[in-house]
Amino acid sequence: MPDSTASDRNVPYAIRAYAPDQLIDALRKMYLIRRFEEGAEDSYTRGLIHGTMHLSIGQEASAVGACMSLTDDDKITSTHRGHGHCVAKGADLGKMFAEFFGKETGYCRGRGGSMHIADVEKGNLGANGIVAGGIPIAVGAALSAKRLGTGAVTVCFFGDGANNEGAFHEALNMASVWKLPVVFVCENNRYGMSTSTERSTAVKSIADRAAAYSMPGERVDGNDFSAVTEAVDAAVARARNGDGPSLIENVTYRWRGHSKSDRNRYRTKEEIAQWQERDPIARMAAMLTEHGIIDDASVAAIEKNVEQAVEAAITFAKDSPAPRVEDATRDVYTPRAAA
Amino acid sequence: MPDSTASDRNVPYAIRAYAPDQLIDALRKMYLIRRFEEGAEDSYTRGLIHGTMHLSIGQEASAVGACMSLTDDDKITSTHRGHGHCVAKGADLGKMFAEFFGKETGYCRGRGGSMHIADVEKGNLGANGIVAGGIPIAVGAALSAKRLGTGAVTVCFFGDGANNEGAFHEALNMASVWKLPVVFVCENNRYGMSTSTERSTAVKSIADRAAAYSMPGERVDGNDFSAVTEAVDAAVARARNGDGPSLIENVTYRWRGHSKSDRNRYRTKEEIAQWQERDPIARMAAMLTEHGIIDDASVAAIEKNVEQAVEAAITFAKDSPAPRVEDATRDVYTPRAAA
Amino acid sequence: MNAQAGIEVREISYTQAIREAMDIALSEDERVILMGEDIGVYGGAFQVTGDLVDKYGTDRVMDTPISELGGAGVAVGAALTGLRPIFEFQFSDFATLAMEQIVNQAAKVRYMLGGAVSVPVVMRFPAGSGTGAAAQHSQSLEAWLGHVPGLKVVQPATPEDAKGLLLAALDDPDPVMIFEHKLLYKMKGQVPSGRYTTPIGKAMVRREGSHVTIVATAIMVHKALEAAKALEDDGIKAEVIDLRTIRPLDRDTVLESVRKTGRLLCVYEAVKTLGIGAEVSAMVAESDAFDFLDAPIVRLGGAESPIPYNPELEKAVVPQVPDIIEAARGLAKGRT
Amino acid sequence: MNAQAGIEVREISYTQAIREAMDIALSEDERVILMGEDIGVYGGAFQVTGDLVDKYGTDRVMDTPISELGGAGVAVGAALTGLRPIFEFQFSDFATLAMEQIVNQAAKVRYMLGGAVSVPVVMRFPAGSGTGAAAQHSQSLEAWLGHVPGLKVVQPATPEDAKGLLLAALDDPDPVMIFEHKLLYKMKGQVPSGRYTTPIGKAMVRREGSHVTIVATAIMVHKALEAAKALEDDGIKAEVIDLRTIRPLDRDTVLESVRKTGRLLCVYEAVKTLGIGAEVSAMVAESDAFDFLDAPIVRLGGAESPIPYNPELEKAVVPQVPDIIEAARGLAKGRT
Ligand SMILES: Cc1ncc(C[n+]2csc(CCOP(=O)(O)OP(=O)(O)O)c2C)c(N)n1
Ligand SMILES: Cc1ncc(C[n+]2csc(CCOP(=O)(O)OP(=O)(O)O)c2C)c(N)n1
Ligand SMILES: [Mg+2]
Ligand SMILES: [Mg+2]
Repeated sequence: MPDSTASDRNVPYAIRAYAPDQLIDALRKMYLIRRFEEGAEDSYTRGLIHGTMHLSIGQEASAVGACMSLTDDDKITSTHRGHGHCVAKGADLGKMFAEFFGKETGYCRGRGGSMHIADVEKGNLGANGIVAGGIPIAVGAALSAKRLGTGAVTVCFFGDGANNEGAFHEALNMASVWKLPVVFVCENNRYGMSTSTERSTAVKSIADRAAAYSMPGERVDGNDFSAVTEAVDAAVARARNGDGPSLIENVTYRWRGHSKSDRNRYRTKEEIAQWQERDPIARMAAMLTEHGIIDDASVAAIEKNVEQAVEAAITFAKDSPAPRVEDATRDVYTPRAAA
Repeated sequence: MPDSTASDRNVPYAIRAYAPDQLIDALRKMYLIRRFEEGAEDSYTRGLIHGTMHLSIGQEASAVGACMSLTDDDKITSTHRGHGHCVAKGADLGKMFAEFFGKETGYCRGRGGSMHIADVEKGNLGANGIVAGGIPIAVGAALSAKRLGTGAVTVCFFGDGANNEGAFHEALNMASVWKLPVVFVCENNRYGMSTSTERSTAVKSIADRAAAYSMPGERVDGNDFSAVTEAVDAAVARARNGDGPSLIENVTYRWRGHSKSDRNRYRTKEEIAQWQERDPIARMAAMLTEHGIIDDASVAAIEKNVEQAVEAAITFAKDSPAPRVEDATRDVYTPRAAA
Repeated sequence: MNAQAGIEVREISYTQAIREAMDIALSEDERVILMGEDIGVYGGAFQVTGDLVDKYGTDRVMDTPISELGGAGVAVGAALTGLRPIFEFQFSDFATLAMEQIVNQAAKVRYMLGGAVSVPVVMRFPAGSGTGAAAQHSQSLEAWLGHVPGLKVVQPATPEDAKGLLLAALDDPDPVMIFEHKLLYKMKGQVPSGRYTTPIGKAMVRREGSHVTIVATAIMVHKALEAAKALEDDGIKAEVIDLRTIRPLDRDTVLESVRKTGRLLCVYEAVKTLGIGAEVSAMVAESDAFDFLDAPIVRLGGAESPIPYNPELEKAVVPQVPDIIEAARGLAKGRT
Repeated sequence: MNAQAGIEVREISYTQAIREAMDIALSEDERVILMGEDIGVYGGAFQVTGDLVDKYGTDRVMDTPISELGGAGVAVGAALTGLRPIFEFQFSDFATLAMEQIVNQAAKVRYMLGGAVSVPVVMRFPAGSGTGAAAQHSQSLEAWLGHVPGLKVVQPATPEDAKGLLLAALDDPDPVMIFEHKLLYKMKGQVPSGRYTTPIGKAMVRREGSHVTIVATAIMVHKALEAAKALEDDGIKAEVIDLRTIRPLDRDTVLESVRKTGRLLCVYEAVKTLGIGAEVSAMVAESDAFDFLDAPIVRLGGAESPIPYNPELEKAVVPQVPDIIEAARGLAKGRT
């Protein structure tokens, strides 16, 4: 909620809009995402994790910034690259690691893994293994909110690659026709797997596609926490106010490969290095320091605390029981009281 | 091919671009479409036609105008409302009626019916029972033309309703990314079945969606033969020249119901009457008369000739043999010479 | 059937029965919404929703754009978050556009999330041939969904079941897919007024007999009953089972009958190969009823071809009453 | 196999065999193009296309946007007009997005147009579980396409067949769907160099035996062979048939074997209900081989659940070698 007395032009939006503890918490979440994923990567290398995983390291400002003005009643839909969204929406790291390790204590009791982590209580309707699969679902959640009058807003995350799926088109069109409370957040990290937006997407800025649905579209520096927050907060307020959907394009970059099988042949080391210089976490820490919200020592303390939290989460996950093989086909259908 | 010496601003494009015999032939085709469909309607009422049918009466300028600069090597893909496109591309009316009557002499040997009429020799790849089903196929035909260097252009017809299908989005995006020789012609007759564009489509003009694919988009009066021709010819030339796809929106109206089961509860009689005043055929005839290409007597002669052609076609179809029931499962697979 | 007191039984059509079920659901439960193409003022391509929009308004009887994938996905998302959508496909053939949301999302979300959610969505699919609508508007694709764990799939054959199964589907916390044969829409039958449910997962013996078991689905139930009547003249007593639900299959009802008759004929309109008859046959052939079989298990399914437009050809590619009579006669040979 | 002279046989992987087939096709026929997501510089999600883009360029090895419906439709349109596209789905699960173009268009256009055209498109589907990719990346959906007239559907189990069937598919004027099990990609086997084709529609007896017939598909062929070896120690001689094509089914090879052994076990990874084993079972049960059956027909298919992520659970929901041994033992009881 912007504090109008401090609306100095030189003060970034986020600093004006949020209290220091909220900002510090946001920074902490960004660190949590980073360390969580580094921990996951490490666990993968040690053979503790089965399957594949998609890391969002380098994209933390987008995840955390986009969730700043959401409550637990608000919903998000996420993607295969969804750890950041999950943490940003308030998930428990232990349950996340437990899911990675395929444990009964995981968010999906070990049935879903990285690509299906959800945290329904906190409003995270789930990652999705299908590119753009979550977009119509987000619109459905927004329809529920409107019909049931809950006042909830849905933030729908997806990648640049997803914007070429038919589901994107159909869902944005319906959201606009029905004026639903949903914010479409495209995390444009320049590639869908190996295919650059130039080679896949017939428009310069994905935000420009908003015009095809008569909704506002805005392209922002997705590694600038304040810019993300400013754009998404306005869109969330608009949605909450009954004015319908918006499309925000957060321009960002993933530092790691697409998944664990990526040989990185479609981009250069230089490009990666350039983007690493625009590290969203370092920029957030610098912004908070510059505006006197935090000092270097506290940053260090946060980092340390986050490392401990990740370690504790890994330990919890390791020590957790695996699901029983006899239960492999449980939860296909919902149990019902005998008639 | 525009005749530059006659490029008087007051002379419509079509008059400048085409020779009198071409224009007269176009007018004749428009009559053919109208009478063909009236004949089909009549046959339906008499129980000669099975199933349903979708009439394009009122939309003749779009079909004929869009095919003016095409050769038999150029392709079109059509829709459930495709009789006009088929006639415009040069089809034989007898084979069309025979198809309606389910006869072995029909374009599809009685297997396809109204919704699947095709005329492959003339470059009509077929109507389609799936809304937007032909759009990716058109892009595929354009890909063939580009790869095989045939120089052919594909005109892809579809309705306003189709523009909300995912296939529309995916296909236009690919056509643009790959710069393929295809012209997307949206026949916006204001309704997809009963649902108006206002209630289904989150953009005022469908042509505006072209911007989402970085291709030119133009909205024209689809009942004005010259306007259609001017826009489509330019797009065809652009495609043929290797400059990629375009989207043209022909604003038009269907006088009849969506199909034979329509109770017309979603629009008013007044609206229909207003559009009937903008009859594309009357306007075409008036334009040709005004510019001295044709006189009233010749118009009457054409009408008479067309009526005879339709009658002859119906007779041919009626007299044609039905397919043999034993052949019901023929043509599922392509026969091959024994190995 | 599990009905309330004070009911009245009237003759109404299959279409009216479905509409009545939706009307009851809409009036009883604010969370119920209808979604689909042209289901509002048009009343639906087959006039199933009819005038419901006049009673409940466009917020609860929602015309969607022509966007099957997105529309089905919106229904799934709405079901996940508190609504109870009934999504109508205009023709079951268009489910081909929405398999992603039906199969990857609706059917699997609960399992993938370890049981944290349910997806109470109902989808209706007008299916089958016989209307002259040719290959892209005449398919019977229920077997695809029958192959998908997480879904329940029903095929009501009578107005009574059409209403009862729809109300049961709405009571069900999981996604239920309802295939309605288009040629049944105008069929009339006795239907109780008010709320009742027909159990999902239970087949029904429509006619008892001891010489041959005919397991049929949807419109084929009626053709099988007609055939059974004719067979009686030959002294052949056919038992006709209306499968009603294809996922989960009612093994017990089928097996019990086969143990009695020793002969099984499966009749369905979908393409024979990998249609529901394949599963019924295989289920019996691997059960203890196998030992009771006195003859090969015969299937009558649709031809291995798309549905043709020409009406004579169209009839030729799906089983007809004489085909059933002939097959049953062949099976029952030596049995009577 | 129908091979040329001057061939050399080497041990290469299933992946290499497919790539070699595509390489031969690309070099021999200008009309052949590859389309798919990340098949260019990335080499494909499973590295099947590998470096082909370096040799043939991006015009012939085309990365598509993430647009399965549109991409498949472009391939269909291209096939209709002179090209011979090989379209790769990144995972077979994403075919759910493209069923419209595969089923309504590719499979039916020829028929709907009375034979005026053919659609020589080849589609490749990496399928199956075992990679820890969970429910939306592990499905076996081949039975859906096996239910669709107009398509041909193959499931190569060996590197040799992977190459031969792909070249046969390219020679075929009609749409051919190739399901490749992901766990086979790294499997090595003897593969002839140069051009040869493996006939579509022909099963192969991989091991002869007289006590029980095991009909298996894809990776289950190898599990069945392993089981057969173990069964030999019990004195049970299992005949293992690799179905190879699921549409059209090779009835003769299966029936001949069942007439000999009198016992049939079908093993497949797809969900048991309405999977290919249902059709094989039903086909046998309605044939004259029925009279040769000495025991119920047993099916081992995938569990009635989505594929779980946890590796132990993941193994538990698809048939494993011990399951096959146990089932075959049960069947062969009293036979040896
Ligand atoms: C429908 C579908 N197609 C393809 C894939 C395989 N796939 C997974 S992620 C991905 C790239 C997605 O790109 P983008 O949307 O930009 O997200 P990013 O990975 O960059 O975060 C692809 C092709 C998939 N999971 N689902
Ligand atoms: C995928 C699909 N969805 C729905 C339909 C049913 N249907 C046939 S035509 C039509 C309306 C199409 O509207 P539009 O594209 O504007 O074409 P028009 O009929 O106005 O010419 C609908 C909904 C269909 N055939 N295919
Ligand atoms: Mg991306
Ligand atoms: Mg329209």
